[in-house]
Amino acid sequence: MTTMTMAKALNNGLRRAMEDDDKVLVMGEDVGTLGGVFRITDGLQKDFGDDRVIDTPLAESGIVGTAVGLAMRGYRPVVEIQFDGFVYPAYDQIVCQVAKLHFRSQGRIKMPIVIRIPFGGGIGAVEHHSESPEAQFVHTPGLKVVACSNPADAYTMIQQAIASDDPVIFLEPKRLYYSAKADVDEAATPPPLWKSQVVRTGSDATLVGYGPTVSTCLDAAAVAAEEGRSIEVIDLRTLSPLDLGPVHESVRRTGRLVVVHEAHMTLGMGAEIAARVTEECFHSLEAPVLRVGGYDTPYPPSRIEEAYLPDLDRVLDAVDRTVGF
Amino acid sequence: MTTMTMAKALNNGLRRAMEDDDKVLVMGEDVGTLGGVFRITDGLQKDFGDDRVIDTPLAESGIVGTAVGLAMRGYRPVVEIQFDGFVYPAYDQIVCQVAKLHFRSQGRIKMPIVIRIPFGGGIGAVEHHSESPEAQFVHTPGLKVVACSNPADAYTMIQQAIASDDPVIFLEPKRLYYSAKADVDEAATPPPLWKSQVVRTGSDATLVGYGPTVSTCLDAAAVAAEEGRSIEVIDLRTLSPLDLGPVHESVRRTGRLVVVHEAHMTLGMGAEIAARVTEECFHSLEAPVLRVGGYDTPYPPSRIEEAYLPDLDRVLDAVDRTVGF
Amino acid sequence: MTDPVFGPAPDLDADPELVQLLTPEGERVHHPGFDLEFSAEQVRGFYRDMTLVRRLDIEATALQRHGELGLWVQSLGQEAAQIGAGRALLPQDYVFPTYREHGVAWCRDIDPVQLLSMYRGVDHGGWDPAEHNFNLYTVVIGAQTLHATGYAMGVQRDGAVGTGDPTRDTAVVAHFGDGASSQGDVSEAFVFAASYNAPVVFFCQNNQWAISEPIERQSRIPLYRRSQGFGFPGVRVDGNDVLATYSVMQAALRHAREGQGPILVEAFTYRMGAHTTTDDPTRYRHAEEVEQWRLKDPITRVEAHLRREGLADEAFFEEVAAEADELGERMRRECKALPDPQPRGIFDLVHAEQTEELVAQQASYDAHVASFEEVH
Amino acid sequence: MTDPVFGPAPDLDADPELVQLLTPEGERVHHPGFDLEFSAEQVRGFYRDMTLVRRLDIEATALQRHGELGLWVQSLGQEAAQIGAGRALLPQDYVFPTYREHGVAWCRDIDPVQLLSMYRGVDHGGWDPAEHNFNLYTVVIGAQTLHATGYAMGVQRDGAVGTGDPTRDTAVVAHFGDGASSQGDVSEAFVFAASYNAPVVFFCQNNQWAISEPIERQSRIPLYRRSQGFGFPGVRVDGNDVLATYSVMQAALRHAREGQGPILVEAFTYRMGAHTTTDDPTRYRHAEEVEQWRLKDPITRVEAHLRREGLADEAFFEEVAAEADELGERMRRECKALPDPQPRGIFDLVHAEQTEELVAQQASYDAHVASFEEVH
Ligand SMILES: Cc1ncc(C[n+]2csc(CCOP(=O)(O)OP(=O)(O)O)c2C)c(N)n1
Ligand SMILES: Cc1ncc(C[n+]2csc(CCOP(=O)(O)OP(=O)(O)O)c2C)c(N)n1
Ligand SMILES: [Mg+2]
Ligand SMILES: [Mg+2]
Repeated sequence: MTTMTMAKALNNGLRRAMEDDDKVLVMGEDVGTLGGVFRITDGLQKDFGDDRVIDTPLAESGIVGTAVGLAMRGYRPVVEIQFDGFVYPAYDQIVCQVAKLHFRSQGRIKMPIVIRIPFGGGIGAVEHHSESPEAQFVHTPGLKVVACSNPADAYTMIQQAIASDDPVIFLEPKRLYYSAKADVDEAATPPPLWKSQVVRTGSDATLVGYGPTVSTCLDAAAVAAEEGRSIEVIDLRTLSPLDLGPVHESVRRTGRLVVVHEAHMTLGMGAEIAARVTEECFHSLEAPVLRVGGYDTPYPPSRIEEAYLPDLDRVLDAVDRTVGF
Repeated sequence: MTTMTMAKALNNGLRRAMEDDDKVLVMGEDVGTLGGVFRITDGLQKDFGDDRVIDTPLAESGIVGTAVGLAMRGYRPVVEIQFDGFVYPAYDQIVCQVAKLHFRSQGRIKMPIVIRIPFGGGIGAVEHHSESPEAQFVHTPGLKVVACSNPADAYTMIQQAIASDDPVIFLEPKRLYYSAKADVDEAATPPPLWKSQVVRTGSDATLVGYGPTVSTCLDAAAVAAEEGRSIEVIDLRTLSPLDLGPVHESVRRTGRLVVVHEAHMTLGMGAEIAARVTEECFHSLEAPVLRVGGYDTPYPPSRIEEAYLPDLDRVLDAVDRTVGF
Repeated sequence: MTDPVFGPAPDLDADPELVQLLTPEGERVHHPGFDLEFSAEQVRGFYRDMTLVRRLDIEATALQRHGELGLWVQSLGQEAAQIGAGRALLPQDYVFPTYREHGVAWCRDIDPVQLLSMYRGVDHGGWDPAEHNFNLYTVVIGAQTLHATGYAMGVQRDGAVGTGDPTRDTAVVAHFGDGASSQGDVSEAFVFAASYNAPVVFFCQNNQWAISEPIERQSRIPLYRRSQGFGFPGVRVDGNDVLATYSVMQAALRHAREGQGPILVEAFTYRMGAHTTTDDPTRYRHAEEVEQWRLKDPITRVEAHLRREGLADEAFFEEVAAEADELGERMRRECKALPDPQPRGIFDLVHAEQTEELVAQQASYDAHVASFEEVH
Repeated sequence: MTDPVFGPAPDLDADPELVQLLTPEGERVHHPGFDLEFSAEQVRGFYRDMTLVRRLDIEATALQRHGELGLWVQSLGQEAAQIGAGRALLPQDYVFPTYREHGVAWCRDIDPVQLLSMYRGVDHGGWDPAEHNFNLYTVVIGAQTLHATGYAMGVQRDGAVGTGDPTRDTAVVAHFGDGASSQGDVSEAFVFAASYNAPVVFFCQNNQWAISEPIERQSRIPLYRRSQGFGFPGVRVDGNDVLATYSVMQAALRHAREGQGPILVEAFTYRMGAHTTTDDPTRYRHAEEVEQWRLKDPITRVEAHLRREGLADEAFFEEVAAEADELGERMRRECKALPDPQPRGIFDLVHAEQTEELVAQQASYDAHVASFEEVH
């Protein structure tokens, strides 16, 4: 059991995956000598060589497109996209090739590619560095999409994603890289990758978050508790496939659900969860599912990003609204 | 009043827009001499010259990216993407540049670009030619997204989209290009672009569709009528901004809603509509909002596309389920 | 126009070096860089390959006209480029085709009927890529050039390049068209291949047209020079000359296998047919142009050569013709017998590891079908 | 390694033609193609520009260290490339910068404080592009090269090229970096510009690094040769030599304005600072390399030249120094005074024509703020 940051947990997880399977490659802009702009791949090139930790030219479509070819040759590339907003030049390769090759080939071609994306806002960055692109990948059949919210999950989930024979979009809440520190038991048996988890139990309402918003939800639940409200919090962990079993179970008890994410409200994850939970738990719901998300504007200049992001107040507001509905 | 195909209506609409404003340009692969693979731009280069109807190199990012520059110089480019599945190489330019320049520049830069996309399936095509990419654009703030479902709308909506100072993703249901024939009154005063429309009134349940699924909904309503069920049908027309006023009004009367689209179910338009309508009409709903969409698989080989697409049976099935809930 | 400082304006037609070993009239000519000795058997083999591939193409076109295929993409006129490139391969080489490489598929032992399934709409590609070292057809223009480059980077990591072992050293071929050369992905493939010195041969069939867009829309200089800007060699070969294409590709593949890095081969050829069976080329090109190219037909010239040099007798030509008839007959028969897929199967093909969500969707599909069957 | 057929392997360092008019020691040398006469006033002007832009940069870096900016992207060492390129412009020319073109912005009369707002996080770009013929900074690498090309196509459609009227003929400049050269968008911009013969000058500041990736990762031949593959000229200029950069850019802009089409100028320079204020270059490059380049400082050499030739007196240098101090002081003062935006304003900026949806979201935002204020 060691206390470590999420950055370190990811680094250790990558290292472990590379040790376990020499077909695992890491590739991306600045991932080698520099160790990535967030240092998630720090030291890996030194230890595994530049054939396995590949510094690439500055071209995201090229990075993902060559990863496809490497996968076809039997490798397991772990691609780093430097920032969320720079995944779009690779979008075509991701949605038309990575996502579809298994289907196209009737299962003959496997695409064990992990695309790591530091995502979300709150770090005071310039434009394109604070995006939450997950909904677009969740809408794309053939991709799997997960988001970690704490160091222990980060450590195990990255290894599980790499071990998966399916392509995984791996979302890392960049603002937690160095602020989230926790005990990580590297020897523990991890929960399965494709499961969401109840991280706080409660009976008055349910909060669902993932990645950076899990801690916001937990904070909100703690504040609500002081006001005598018992809030259940669920960390979604896997966005595609969605594991809504625990959410349904929870909503059947609480009757109230709020989904929290940084992505834009319209057609963000909250829309899908609202639609499914309403269909599944129609008679249990005491109030409509509420969504707290980024507004339907481009990400604003960083001086006002706190007003844009779902924060404690907006989550509590939604809890008030659902309880008072 | 003339009877014409949707293809002809679009062609006439484009021609009219080019006559009205000499800043309007048409550009894309094969739009000139050939008149586009669907002949939507037929004859335009002959009449307006190759400075205004621009045959481009085979590069979608290049097409949209240069359209951005042309717009900054005061032009109003109408871009043709040859098939829905080929919009993704241009995705970065669309979501990071076209969508954001107005916001980035605090309104100083206008982006009066129309991106025409023949979309949807049902034409027996090979892979990538039958996609429904709308949800991804609706999730992107800064873009407006519309879909026409009949020749009369096609004729007016394309002109209204071109006249808009905002970028518009203009979705054309390709399978209706030559199968949908109708009277078009070129002199009529059109309804506003940003409005959905009730196209059949009813009282037992509401069906919402857009583009190719409107006629499926109307067919379903007709069949249901024979069974004594009164179904209201709404043509969404504008997907972003969403105009849900008529839907709310309808659901308050019918208590039941089914949304129909070809796009994948998960995070398709149905998700957003379900979430919003449930929030707005919680106490009016007798049943959860149901969705009939493409399955969450890549688009299948064309010999089985009819099983994949929402058809009359699946829509009637959903009507049964919501009425019987 | 000549700029006083920067020199003359570019010229697409500035007579570029074009490697040719067989004239349109079937006369054997020589080229300093790329001369090979060909046995009579080899040349007859090329003739047979090209003739059968042409029949394959004609047959498929007819099948489309008869409604048996949704679409067909003709290789008519490009047989020399494809057979030359395909026959120069070693078994371990890996090929990334576009959607038109029926001749290369032929060389990789893909059954012609397997080529039909995707165009019939029963699947998105009918063969096992790993079994043939031949990827599925890629429809999104240019995307496969990056896959080829990545695959070649894998070859390097496997130490299967520059070892001198002819059964081990591996080259990868990225096929693409003149239109594709404009796509960002193709340029990025050039960048990556050059940067890592990857063993990939970029084989561009410049058939002069990208649907209705002429080559001038994509480039104002001969395409084979594109690679110069990225620091690796390019060469233009007469793509209607199977001997020249074979020779140049053999040298290019050797270059790659030896570890000398990427190379671009432009096969200068012509799309004799429509872009696809839904295209109408009379809208954008003149009949005379097609006529001019008919005189350069890749099969006619080999036949003329074989006859002129007495390398084949009438029996040979008859035999090949009979074989072609047989192939055509088999294609017609087996195409119609290609089984339609089961819709419920699509849910199983999305992932390697199936998800509960898709199982549920499959169940709802099954239930829908069942309810529907009840009614009827 | 030399391939027997395809020739020698490429070499990034194969001594390319480098246009230089001023040596690092400040000695005026001559070049046949690009020699201009410079008045003392002009050279003093360059010195002043570069000195003030350097101060601007140093000041902004310090403001970032003091927490006044979220980030700063230094132009340190690239002043000659940027001032040379910026001063060669005519008023009607239009510029598409990256995020580092502070020197060009300076030449386009963008107030230095306006450059800070985006890096402070109060907006995504602080000036009116149309007012300065200078687009906002573009962060997504390479995207702006297509915008420039499209803009140049618009210039052609306006008939503002090749007329011979010096107040009308217009060139467009697309700035980008060595790393950006790998992006598909940049290659596509080359394709479009060549295809339409658009009046665009591609100005690449090769500062040897793309964050931690050295130029070798992007290209194995000198970058200015990239354009050869696309059929238009390229030239490499000493980007630390303001006279040479000015001369070459003047010729390149003339070339474009005259209607002779696109051209690539590679300014060979060096990023003396970190990539940005969050970067730590000691992790990936040697101090000696930086030291070597320090000897080629673009400002020092102009100062040496001015002094050696007696083109400026001490008063001049003092005056510029005083001006720089004033600029620094004003930047510090005005940066802190840059007003934070109103969050509720973002809803109004999404579209030209506002939507009901966003009005509703704005109202809910207002209500939230109001409720929150009640509580406190
Ligand atoms: C990204 C993308 N854009 C557009 C298309 C539509 N399309 C199919 S083939 C083609 C022309 C290709 O021309 P070329 O590369 O010269 O190959 P050819 O068909 O001549 O063999 C186009 C535009 C596509 N398949 N993919
Ligand atoms: C599409 C995209 N990918 C990645 C980045 C992150 N990034 C910002 S600057 C940079 C390096 C750019 O290098 P170069 O083009 O040489 O310009 P320089 O910064 O040296 O001026 C990178 C990778 C980005 N901004 N956009
Ligand atoms: Mg072609
Ligand atoms: Mg650089």
